[in-house]
Amino acid sequence: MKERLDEPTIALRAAREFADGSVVNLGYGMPGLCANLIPEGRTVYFQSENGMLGFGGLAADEEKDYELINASDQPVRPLPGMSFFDSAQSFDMIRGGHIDTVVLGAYQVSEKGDLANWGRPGRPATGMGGGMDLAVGAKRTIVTMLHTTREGGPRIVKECTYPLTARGCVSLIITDIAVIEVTGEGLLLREVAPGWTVPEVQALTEARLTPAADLKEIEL
Amino acid sequence: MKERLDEPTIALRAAREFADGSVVNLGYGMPGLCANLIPEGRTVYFQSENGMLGFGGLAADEEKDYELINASDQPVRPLPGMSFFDSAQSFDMIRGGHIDTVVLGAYQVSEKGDLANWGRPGRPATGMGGGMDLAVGAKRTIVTMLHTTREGGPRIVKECTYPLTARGCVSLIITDIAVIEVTGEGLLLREVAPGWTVPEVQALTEARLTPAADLKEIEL
Amino acid sequence: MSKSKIFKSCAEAVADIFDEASVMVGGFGSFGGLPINLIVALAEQGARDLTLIANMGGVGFELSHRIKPGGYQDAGILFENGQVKKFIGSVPALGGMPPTSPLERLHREGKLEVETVPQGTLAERIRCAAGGLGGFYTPVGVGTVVAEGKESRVIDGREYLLERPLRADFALIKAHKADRLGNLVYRQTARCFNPVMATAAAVTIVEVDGVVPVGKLDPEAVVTPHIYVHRIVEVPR
Amino acid sequence: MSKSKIFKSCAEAVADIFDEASVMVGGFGSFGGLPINLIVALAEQGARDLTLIANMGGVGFELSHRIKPGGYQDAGILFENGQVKKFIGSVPALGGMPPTSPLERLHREGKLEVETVPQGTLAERIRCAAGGLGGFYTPVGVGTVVAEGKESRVIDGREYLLERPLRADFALIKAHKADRLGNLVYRQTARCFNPVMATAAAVTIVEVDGVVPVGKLDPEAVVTPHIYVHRIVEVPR
Repeated sequence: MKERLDEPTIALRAAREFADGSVVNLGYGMPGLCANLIPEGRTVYFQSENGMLGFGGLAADEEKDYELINASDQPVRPLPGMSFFDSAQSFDMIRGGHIDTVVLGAYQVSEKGDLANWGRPGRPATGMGGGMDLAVGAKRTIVTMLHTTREGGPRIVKECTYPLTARGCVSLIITDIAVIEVTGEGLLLREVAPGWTVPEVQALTEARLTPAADLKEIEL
Repeated sequence: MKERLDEPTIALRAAREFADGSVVNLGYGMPGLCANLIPEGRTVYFQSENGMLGFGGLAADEEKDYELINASDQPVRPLPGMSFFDSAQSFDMIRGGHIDTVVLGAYQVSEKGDLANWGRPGRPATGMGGGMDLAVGAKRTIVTMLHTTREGGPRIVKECTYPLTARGCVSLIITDIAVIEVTGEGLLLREVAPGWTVPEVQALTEARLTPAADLKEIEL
Repeated sequence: MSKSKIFKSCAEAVADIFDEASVMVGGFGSFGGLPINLIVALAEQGARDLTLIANMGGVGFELSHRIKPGGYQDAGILFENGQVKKFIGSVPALGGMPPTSPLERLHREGKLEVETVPQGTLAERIRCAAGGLGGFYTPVGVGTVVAEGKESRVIDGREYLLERPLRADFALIKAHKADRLGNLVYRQTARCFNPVMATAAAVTIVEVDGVVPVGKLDPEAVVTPHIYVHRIVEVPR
Repeated sequence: MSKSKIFKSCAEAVADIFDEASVMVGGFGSFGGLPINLIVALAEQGARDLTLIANMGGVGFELSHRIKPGGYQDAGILFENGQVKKFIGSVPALGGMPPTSPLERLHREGKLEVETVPQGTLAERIRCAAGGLGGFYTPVGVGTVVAEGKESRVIDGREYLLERPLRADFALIKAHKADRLGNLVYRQTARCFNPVMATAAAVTIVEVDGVVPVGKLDPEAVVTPHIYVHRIVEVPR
């Protein structure tokens, strides 16, 4: 079997998307790994839906303060210039379009950019948390996920069969084998993992992929 | 002509309505005079729609700070335990039912407690300020006003002819000759100014007044 | 001076929470901002058929050990005790670890109604109630299960859902410090849902790390003005 | 590090306000919180056909002498200059003194459109826009001229009006201190409409008494987080 990128590498690739000076929110799970992977020389202002802006990376064990946590319950480091606010103000910020980029995990993404990232069949009591608000409100939604399910089935599909988070919200999908842009004309395959070919990626993708004119290997 | 109460005396009578520990907002003009007339031994928390809670009376000349003003642009005195907030939060407080008593001026009050206190014929560009929000949101609206117009016409009327502030919002009317309660059965004349009779007050009132069983002179 | 808001114990502060009451519980996730001692007091007090409004449903003390060493206390204990008939929140149960929470188990058994609300919509519905408003249109949830049974409306070319205010009989919240009047300040991300819940309940009960004299809190930095706070319990940490 | 938000002068900070722009102006009444120097700079800059959103319409420098000794500067100067085609606010003109304001005169002459909005509804419409919402139902204005042309609706037995979000191309606001990132704190009642307007404009321009280094402002006491602020001008008082 071909080698796939591991989660920290997917997160590293995602973090390269963060523009200097931009406001970024990181979702639960793999996206959280981006916190400590900001490219050298760039300033990113992290926003967390529990009511915090401008914090640092994940805290080391000896500096953990459980009243200084991100929305995934992980203690983070304080930074000069940060601020705290309540949940209502936090979601004003989010719905109001002040988050430049959100990185979210996903169960499925459709070829139209529909996102399904919270509910699973047979777990009716799980919840969407702030994912719907973020997917609708952020200027740009990046999804990081494994390209296929544990059973090898596709996650990038024609139509989502899992409960939707939001329609048409995803801009970029970064997986363990590809980087795919969602465009008005469908899915554009921009990058493949080292050693992978277009047909190999397409074979693991239900939706049709159009290779970009400048298709390249994921640079790390 | 019979003697009428002056404005400070009307305000003094209004201030006697403030319960100990209550939250009070004072409107523009005569109601503002209540600020320095709180009955001995009672604590009142003043709220002002520009975003302040728990301030003191009007400031003396030597202590005036023009960034510490009530909604009528008058400098006030700071008090321990006060707080500042923005206009949106201030009106959450007001509409949310956290103002126990508001005292407002009026052009007209109807027998159903409708209030007209902001617009005058021929001045189309005047505005209601926060009066509508206060009249709708406060638990109790007290009106202080002169009983009659400059021309001697009634201000307590069957139907308001001036632009309305809110319908059925007034609980108590305190004028220079009477104290009148608005009830489900109409206007109850509770107190008259010293020397005034019920027919004399009724003669200056368009709406019908029902004298209270325990009608008395205004005590000052 | 009006009556003191200071209560001697959490038990005393939650004593009158009645069966079928709606109760907001502050906090966000597993840590920081949970009114843990008030939650435990409510569990001991035993009021039943509660409608619980909180961001997360919690896991309860027993299961919490599978998530964090030593475990932690959250609203899960109220589900374990069978005190809740309806939950309203954004994360009733975690999708991954632990495998099931008391909330999930009751829900599967048909003993608990669950209303799942996007987190920002939850916060805004509470603020909507606090501000005396009748409802609001939000773009969040359009085209999802959240839209089911709700009025949808296109405004300026964008689709919105009508969401309704959410208020409660009681709010149990956590703050850092209170003055004796009830002005509150919070600490870092322990702020979260606490200030907005404080404004939307008939009776707001706060657990604080410390009570300070009136005048000690910076009036520019007060987050919750005292008129929203009815009962204060000091629980030094 | 991203580009500095510090501008050398108010003139420079308002230079690109274009004809027909919508402009929010912070403050409340005659004092405290008015971005006076930005208003004067906009008057000198000369952009026309503006939609001005402010709590009060102001009286202008000349008439202000009849209200306060020495007079004061407010948004009235923009009406005097004929720069405004529409005003949206809660107090277009005072009903009593002074006899007429520039706004009133223009309105009588049919040269100015005026939309009068209850003050709390004004604040909430701005916050509604800032929060990405499509509208809200308020009980304020029912049965009055404010209800004209608006959808009315009974919710749980109470009548409400549908009010719409209000945003702007620019917000001119006044704060006490900014750090170099743009985090803002205000001073006492000079806070008023400034924080909410800061959140609802494409470009927010703030006039501050002083700029402090990043890290100097208490993160618990920041009222306007820096992402809402685009340009800062220091005007020591």
